Amino acid sequence: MSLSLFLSKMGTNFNYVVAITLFTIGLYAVVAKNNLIKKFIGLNIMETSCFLLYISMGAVKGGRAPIWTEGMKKTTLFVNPIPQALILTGIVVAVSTTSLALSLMIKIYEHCGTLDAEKLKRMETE
Amino acid sequence: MKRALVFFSLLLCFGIMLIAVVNMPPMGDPKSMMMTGPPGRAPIPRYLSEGRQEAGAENIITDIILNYRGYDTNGEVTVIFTALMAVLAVLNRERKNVSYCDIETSPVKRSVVVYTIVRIMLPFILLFSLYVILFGEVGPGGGFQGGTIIAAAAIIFILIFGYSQGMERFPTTWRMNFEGIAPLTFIAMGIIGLFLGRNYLTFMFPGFSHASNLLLARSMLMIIEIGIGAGGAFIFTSIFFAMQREDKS
Amino acid sequence: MIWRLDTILLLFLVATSLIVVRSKDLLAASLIFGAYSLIMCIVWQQLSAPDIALTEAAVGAGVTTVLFIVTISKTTRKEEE
Amino acid sequence: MNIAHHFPVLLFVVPVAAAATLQIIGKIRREYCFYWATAAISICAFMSTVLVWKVYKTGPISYVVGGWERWFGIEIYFDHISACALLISALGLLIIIFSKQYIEKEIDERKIPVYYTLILLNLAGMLGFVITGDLFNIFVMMEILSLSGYALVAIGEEKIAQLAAFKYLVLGAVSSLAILMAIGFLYSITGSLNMREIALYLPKATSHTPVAIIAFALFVMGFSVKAALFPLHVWLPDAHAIAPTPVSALLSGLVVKIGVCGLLRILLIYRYTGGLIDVKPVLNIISWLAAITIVVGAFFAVFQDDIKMMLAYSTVSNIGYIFLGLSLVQTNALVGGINHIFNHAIIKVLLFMGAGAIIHQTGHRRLSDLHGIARKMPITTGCLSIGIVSIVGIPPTNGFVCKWLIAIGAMQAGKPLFAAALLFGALFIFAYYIKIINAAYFREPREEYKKMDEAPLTMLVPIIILAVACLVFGIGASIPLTFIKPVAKGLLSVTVR
Repeated sequence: MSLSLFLSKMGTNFNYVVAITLFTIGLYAVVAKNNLIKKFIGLNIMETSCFLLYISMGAVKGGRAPIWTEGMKKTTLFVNPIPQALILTGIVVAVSTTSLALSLMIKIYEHCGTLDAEKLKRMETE
Repeated sequence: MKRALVFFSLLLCFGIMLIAVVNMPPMGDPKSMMMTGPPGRAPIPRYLSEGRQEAGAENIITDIILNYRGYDTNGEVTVIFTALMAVLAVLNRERKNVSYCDIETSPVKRSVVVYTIVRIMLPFILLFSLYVILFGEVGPGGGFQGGTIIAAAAIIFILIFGYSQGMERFPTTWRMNFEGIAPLTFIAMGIIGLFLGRNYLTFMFPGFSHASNLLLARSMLMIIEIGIGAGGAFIFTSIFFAMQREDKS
Repeated sequence: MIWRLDTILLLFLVATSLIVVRSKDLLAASLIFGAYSLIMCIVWQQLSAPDIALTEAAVGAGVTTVLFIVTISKTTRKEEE
Repeated sequence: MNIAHHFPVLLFVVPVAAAATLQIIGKIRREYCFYWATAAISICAFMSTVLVWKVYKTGPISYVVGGWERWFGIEIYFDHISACALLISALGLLIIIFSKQYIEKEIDERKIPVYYTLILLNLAGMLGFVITGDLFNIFVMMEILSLSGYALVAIGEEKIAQLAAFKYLVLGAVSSLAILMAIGFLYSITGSLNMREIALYLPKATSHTPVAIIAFALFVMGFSVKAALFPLHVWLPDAHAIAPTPVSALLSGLVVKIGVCGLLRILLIYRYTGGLIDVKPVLNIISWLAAITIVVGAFFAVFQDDIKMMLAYSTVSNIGYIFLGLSLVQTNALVGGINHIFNHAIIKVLLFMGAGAIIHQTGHRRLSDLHGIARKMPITTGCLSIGIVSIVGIPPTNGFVCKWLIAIGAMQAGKPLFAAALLFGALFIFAYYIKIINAAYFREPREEYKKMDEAPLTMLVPIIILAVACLVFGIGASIPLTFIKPVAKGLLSVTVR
């Protein structure tokens, strides 16, 4: 594939490119940051980026939101509703994971007095 | 060394994903495989054209999450219930008469402006959340969103008026009964189909006219929405309580 | 026209996420994360997904941020190096 | 109402309903929680027995939720892989019975209803996972079971348990995201979420081949975190060793296998040897990683003194066997690998329960503190020894069959190096389990064990049942093989390019 074709495809799929950029930024926070809360903010960024990918996947140029109102015909162009329905579930899963992780952090801080991954690792080996 | 390794692996990850997304079908194409699908088996055209008539709600997303793919949503409400139970396994439930709170002992004085504004706003927030729940079938919104807004209102109330007031209004023993209500409503509505000779989570039954069937389906969807809303509200309030008033025994 | 607004919003998303990752103050990071969620919510509204936008506004910008702030108030605000 | 027709969906609904009402039951009386959970899982065990019998007689059962066709709604597809449901509900029942007396000693009294709720939800998630035919539903079920799994690790309140749970959570959440992303990729190129439909349309999406390959890589990565393949196994030893023993048995015996089951589902979509894309390079990498996993897991297990830590590392090693069997693309190896899912679940639950019973009675978990335990707890130690014999793979037990098949498969595939790794792992396993037998039988009992008793009945009964199962499935090895052969045939069937 030639470079110009690659770039033009990146242009049409710009939302997807942004989504994976956010995914990488979030992954950076998860992998490289030491603070556990920061890690989890990074994980939330990753999750929302994944949702952005889904919603962009379902988008249609000039499409309307998939809700029937007065004056709509069968030929009206709608966006794809399935990714939206899936992401509703995804958001719930994300907030559930976050709440569990945060309560674990409260407990860890109570026991260890720090939320720094390096220090915690040292404590664990001692 | 470690930084270089992290940088390199992130770059690799980005590159691989870039190849994937560039090769994906072009965005915004109304004729893509997702939208048109294989003839006769494509879900999207059917959902869009028939959803209102056979699933019972004007909002097609509500149709999908509660009817066509209702089993997924059954799993989803189980996930939030699991989240609450997980939080309670890590932290204990808050205990009555244990004074352990930040705001009541905080040196900052409570501002009259905030107090008054919250008092005026709260009924409207609750009204809005009820609107979101009940009109989830005809407009954007639905049980879970409305439930979250109710929980947010409860959290604001607790933050501004203090925990002892919050505990009085939402006592633990009372909340406990309703936390599992979301999966239970779902299951109760789903089981009805079994007794009438249809599969789980069916809302259309034989022996009724189409109009009455539609009415029945709409009311059942409404009950499920209310159940999910109530369940979500109780669960998030309980998570907030457990995280704030953690009982150190 | 409207697709250009989307582009600006998406670049804004990347910028806010970078600020969140770089910020040393955890409270600031979680508040900016709330802003990030709100921008994400507008992007989704632009992509004709009002249901998801509403959910993200209530959950991502609302409840998640509150939970983060509760955790920070229970633990520590500064990120140690 | 023909209730038997609805069994596939009730398999998920019954435990969820029981879990949602358990808080109220626990408020009435705390002891009722145990009976309520036991009743729910017994019903599940009964239903899955009936379903497995039906599958054996007439082939896969398809149940569409809501009565929509499978491409509009969600399909529950009970096939030969779903026969795991019987394994899950039966072992789950035994684990619940085992935990009755164990858990009351170990955790805070107020957490007991929460504990049973989480166990039920975990089992519900697993049952839902193995029976579903929908790709996104897999993600939802996986979240139910992994969220409850993280919490169950941390239920014990020690500092180290919370750290282990957190490590598990971060890795698990990232892997779930990888799977979510891969599902999105597959959906975007096929336009369907039903797994059978995707398998049908994937070969036609020729213009998007790279997307399909990267989706496969993401799936493999995600599921190998859940199943603890070599570079991603770091969470497993801590989490499995530190959790309360019934939870360790649940996680090590069943939850880890769910990752493997998920991978099997994905392999069924992509097929092994044909179809749109060639997944052989990825499979080759997996088989190398699996060989490393076998050796590394066994190597670390030898140097552990903590009995549960040793069992946890042994799980890592055994996951290596399963992955080796799956990735060799060879009939015997495949049959052996899938058989090992089944057998390792039984053996590992038995071993953890035996270790748990000993820890419950003595209060010690180091091998050096358990000298001469066999004289005081003969039945428990005897059953534990049966488990040890079968995990090493000595003929009359069930561990022998699958290891033999995998080794034969590796030789037939022309890769004797893997067979050597397998043998090496088996030798190490022998070395570390001999340590347990030595400590239990051939040492003088310590003073403090003089007036100690056999484990209580609720612990003893599950252990004995499992020990008998080990022998039965060793002698009658053909019983599970009737289910495994069709799966292997389906995976290896060559579709035309």
